[in-house]
Amino acid sequence: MLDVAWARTWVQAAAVAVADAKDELTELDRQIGDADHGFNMDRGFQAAAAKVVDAPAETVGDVLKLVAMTLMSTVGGAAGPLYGTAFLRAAKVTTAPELGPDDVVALLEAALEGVVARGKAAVGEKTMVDAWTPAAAAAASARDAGADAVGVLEAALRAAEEGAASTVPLLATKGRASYLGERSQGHLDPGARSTVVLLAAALEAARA
Amino acid sequence: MLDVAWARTWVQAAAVAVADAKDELTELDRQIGDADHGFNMDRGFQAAAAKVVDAPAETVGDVLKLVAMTLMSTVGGAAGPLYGTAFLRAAKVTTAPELGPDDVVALLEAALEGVVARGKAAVGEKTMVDAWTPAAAAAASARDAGADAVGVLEAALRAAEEGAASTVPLLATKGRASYLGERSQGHLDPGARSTVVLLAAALEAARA
Amino acid sequence: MKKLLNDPAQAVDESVEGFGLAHADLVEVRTDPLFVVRRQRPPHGTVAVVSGGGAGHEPLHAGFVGEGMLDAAVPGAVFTSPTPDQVGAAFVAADAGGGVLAIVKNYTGDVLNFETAAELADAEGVTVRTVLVHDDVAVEDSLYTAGRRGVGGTVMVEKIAGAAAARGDDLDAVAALAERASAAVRSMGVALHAPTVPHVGRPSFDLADDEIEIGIGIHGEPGRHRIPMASADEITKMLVEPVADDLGLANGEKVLLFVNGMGGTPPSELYVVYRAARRLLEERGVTVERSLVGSYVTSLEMQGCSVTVMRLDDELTGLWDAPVHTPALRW
Amino acid sequence: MKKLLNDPAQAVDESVEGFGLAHADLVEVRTDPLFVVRRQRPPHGTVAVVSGGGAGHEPLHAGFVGEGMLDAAVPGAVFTSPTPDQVGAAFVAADAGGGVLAIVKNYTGDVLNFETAAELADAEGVTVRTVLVHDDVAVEDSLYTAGRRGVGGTVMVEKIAGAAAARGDDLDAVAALAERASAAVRSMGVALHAPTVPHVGRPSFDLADDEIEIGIGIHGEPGRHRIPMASADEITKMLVEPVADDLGLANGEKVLLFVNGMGGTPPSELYVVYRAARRLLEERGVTVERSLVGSYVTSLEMQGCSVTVMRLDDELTGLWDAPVHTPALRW
Ligand SMILES: Nc1ncnc2c1ncn2[C@@H]1O[C@H](COP(=O)(O)OP(=O)(O)O)[C@@H](O)[C@H]1O
Ligand SMILES: Nc1ncnc2c1ncn2[C@@H]1O[C@H](COP(=O)(O)OP(=O)(O)O)[C@@H](O)[C@H]1O
Ligand SMILES: [Mg+2]
Ligand SMILES: [Mg+2]
Ligand SMILES: [Mg+2]
Ligand SMILES: [Mg+2]
Repeated sequence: MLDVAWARTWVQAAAVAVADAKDELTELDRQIGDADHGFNMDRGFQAAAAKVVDAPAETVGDVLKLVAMTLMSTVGGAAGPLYGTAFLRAAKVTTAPELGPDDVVALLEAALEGVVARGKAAVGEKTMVDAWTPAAAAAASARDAGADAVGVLEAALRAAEEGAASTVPLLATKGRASYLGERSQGHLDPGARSTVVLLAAALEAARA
Repeated sequence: MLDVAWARTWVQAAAVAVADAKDELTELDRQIGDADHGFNMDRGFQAAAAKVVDAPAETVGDVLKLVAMTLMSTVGGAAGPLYGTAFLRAAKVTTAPELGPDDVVALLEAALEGVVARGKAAVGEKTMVDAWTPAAAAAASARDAGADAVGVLEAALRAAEEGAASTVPLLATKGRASYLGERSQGHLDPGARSTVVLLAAALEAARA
Repeated sequence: MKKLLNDPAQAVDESVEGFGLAHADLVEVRTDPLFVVRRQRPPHGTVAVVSGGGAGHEPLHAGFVGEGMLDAAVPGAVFTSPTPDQVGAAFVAADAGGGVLAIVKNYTGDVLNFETAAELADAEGVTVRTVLVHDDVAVEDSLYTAGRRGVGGTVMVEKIAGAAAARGDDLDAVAALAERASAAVRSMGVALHAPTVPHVGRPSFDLADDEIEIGIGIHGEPGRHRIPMASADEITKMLVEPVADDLGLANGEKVLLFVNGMGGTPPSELYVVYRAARRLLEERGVTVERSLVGSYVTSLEMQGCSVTVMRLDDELTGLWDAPVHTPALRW
Repeated sequence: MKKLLNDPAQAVDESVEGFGLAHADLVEVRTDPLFVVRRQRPPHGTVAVVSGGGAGHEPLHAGFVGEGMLDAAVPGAVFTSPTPDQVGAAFVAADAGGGVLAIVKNYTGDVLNFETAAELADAEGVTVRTVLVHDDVAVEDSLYTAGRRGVGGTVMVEKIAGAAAARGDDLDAVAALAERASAAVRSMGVALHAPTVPHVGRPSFDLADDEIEIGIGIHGEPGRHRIPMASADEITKMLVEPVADDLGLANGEKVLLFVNGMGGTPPSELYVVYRAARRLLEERGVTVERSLVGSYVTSLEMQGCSVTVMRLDDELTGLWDAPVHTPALRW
């Protein structure tokens, strides 16, 4: 049941998953960026998890808003405002007591819109947009095909994983990796990878 | 024959020998000093050799004085004034057209006095004094025992070699190595080693 | 990795605290959120000049807080741009009623966080204008990049803006001069050895013992290409020529030449580079009218340097010469 | 070894040439023999303050040539004291009729070469008085050493002497104040990574990845002991305590605290050390009245730092505060 309890569990699971992925994300960022993505995300999600534990929240949206504000004030870098805006927009469309398939699609679409509104990247520029875009699209397809909320999340995660993998051959044209020109090719985008980690945590929380 | 031609040859031979020993001297100085002794000596003796080639000189003393002035203005560090003074003092006692056994002893004793006058080190302080002192003493003994000028030089060289070797276990109490305290033990003193190199060149020149 | 640090997670806070203690006559350090602000407030109505960015570039930016340069500086985590709440708080604290000029190095993170901060400050009635620094010619300025990075030229833009504010120019005028400085300045850098981010514990990129990296940024980002080690004169040529070409420097022009150390390079080497850079400029008929040599925009303990050239006109020269009294720059 | 150099044998000459070009408003570089002298001559009768030593410690000494500090500086080869002809020529050039105070770091080489130079200058009618700097508490000051080395405290002695000369004190008075500063100052340093002398091509001593060397000098001499890597707070304690103990600092005393970078250490780390040093002094009831943080007495690109403490009285504080205008120190 994707309710406020799920949202809280998601944040805790995300904090654990990001901590586990910290070195991996940092190493990816070391290759084509500035070696801080794992630390930025970890700092943000530890803070978010600590906040969410006993903050009052009635809806999924309340939790996501808290996450948004915390990420905004603790992450910094490019990822801070991008994920902050994503969670803020997602919070606005998740005010129902329990999220159905439509709500999950709306959450993902709003998050994607938030990332694009702030970062102005399109698909194929080797950013987290390459994970969020197929995730939102696959979620909509799954919903249309009759999947339940958890099934929609599953489809989104699978598509995000593929989307992240698709960034490897790409030449970066947004973010810090773009400074590398052709040398950015052959590497997984760290933000696309952290998107996968967050969606996997959402699914894990839904199954818990 | 230890005449002005010998003195010129000595300086050329010393320049070659110091160049060959440059890395060795620097490495010795790296271990208990500041890793410049080979470069300092090489800079000085290349300059001295260049000067001596066509400078007017009538006696051994004239050549040694030229060497003294050149070392003084090119070597720097501790070794510059020490060797500079040694050669200057030696120059004063080598005004004969050809050096006999007595003159060689006088040369070595004057050099030693010059080093001690400037550096105020006694035997056993792990400096070049530990090579010059036995060299001068052995020279005097050899002369007393009837050796010729070359024989006196030979004795001096052998004693200098032993004197240099004797510095290995010593604890330095003068110069830069003294900063190391007990860690100065177990290393050959670079200045004692360069003294041997210079005396070996003198003997080589005498035999050439 | 060996560094003079305690807990890496506390390194920025502790360093800024020490900085505040050492320069208490000039600056005040505020915490929660963290930023540095001038102790001596400028006269009411003066434009406040504020900058910031990831830590690890010291003395940039906090070292330039003081009379005639910055009114506040906002350090983020190492190589990570500060957050909007920090920046917003600095905007509000620095504002003296004349509005705020924000000088932002062109990185996605800095741009996004300062943008959000400007919205926060606006909500509190503080007007913020932003000028981007994007002087790094190593990055192609095209649709295919996030645009040129801001590097060494940031010092020039901050000095010019601060001098304009100190003489009483209004926000439009200060912003216009900062833009003019930004448009007149170009840089290019080289790394001999990459920096090590404390929490990462290994160098940001790997260079062989006989390789150097041309066109590096200041965040341990790898550069544009890697070449075998070369002489200082050769390396300087690889930095000066693209800078001079991009500026289109012509015979008879006057410039400011800034040779910047990356944190792990001693002054003696910077002066060897300065000598070479100056010769190359003079060969083009360009006169070096003002100079700055030192480690002002660092990348932790990276070994290497950058060369920055700013085209001068009388007004920019005058503003550069105007008095400045900060921990890192003073005349 | 990777350095921004051309021919290592020319590195000092080229670096000093670049320095002279960059600071032509303040200094003049003379060659054959090489030394640096103030461009603006002081009034006739003023005491000239001259220092020098091996290169590789920049900005020491040439960076302190200018108003209110040094009148001339003499660089030797890297880590090698300059020769008597160089030093003697600088004495003669700097003398303004008031005699010369020579500030000599206590190393056998410097002492011997300056001694000979003083004889040369004397022969030309220039009176030279010498003050030794021997502030390094890492070296036992006993019959069993060449005496303590001169390190970071040299900056303080040069500043105090220069200020005394600038206000018109005569040679005896300037020498007495320099002696007083020298007696009031102590230092101790640490290396995380040894420097590499250009013509040697490998580090001056070998440190494992988890080792540091306590009590190092500034010439790549190994230190007194080697310990496992520790935190900045712990390391700072190992530097501050012997310094404070040796000075015999008591509750209520006032000091100047100088945290010096060794060339390869970025400012961010120096401020972490400054913070720790200041806490340790305050715990003793000692007040830090003046501060200096930066890389002023370097050892090529050595990584590490030193802590210098000078006991202050009103006169020393006043002389420290007096105006100074040099390439590396200005207020
Ligand atoms: N314009 C953009 N739009 C979307 N995502 C972006 C953009 N720029 C960067 N990113 C994402 O941010 C990630 C880097 O985040 P992070 O390392 O935390 O910030 P920084 O680049 O400031 O160090 C990239 O891997 C990429 O996915
Ligand atoms: N007081 C002294 N008396 C005699 N010899 C000394 C004295 N101090 C140093 N030396 C000699 O000088 C040598 C070092 O010379 P060098 O490396 O050229 O100078 P520096 O120590 O200034 O770098 C030592 O190995 C030692 O033999
Ligand atoms: Mg990053
Ligand atoms: Mg030596
Ligand atoms: Mg970053
Ligand atoms: Mg030496």
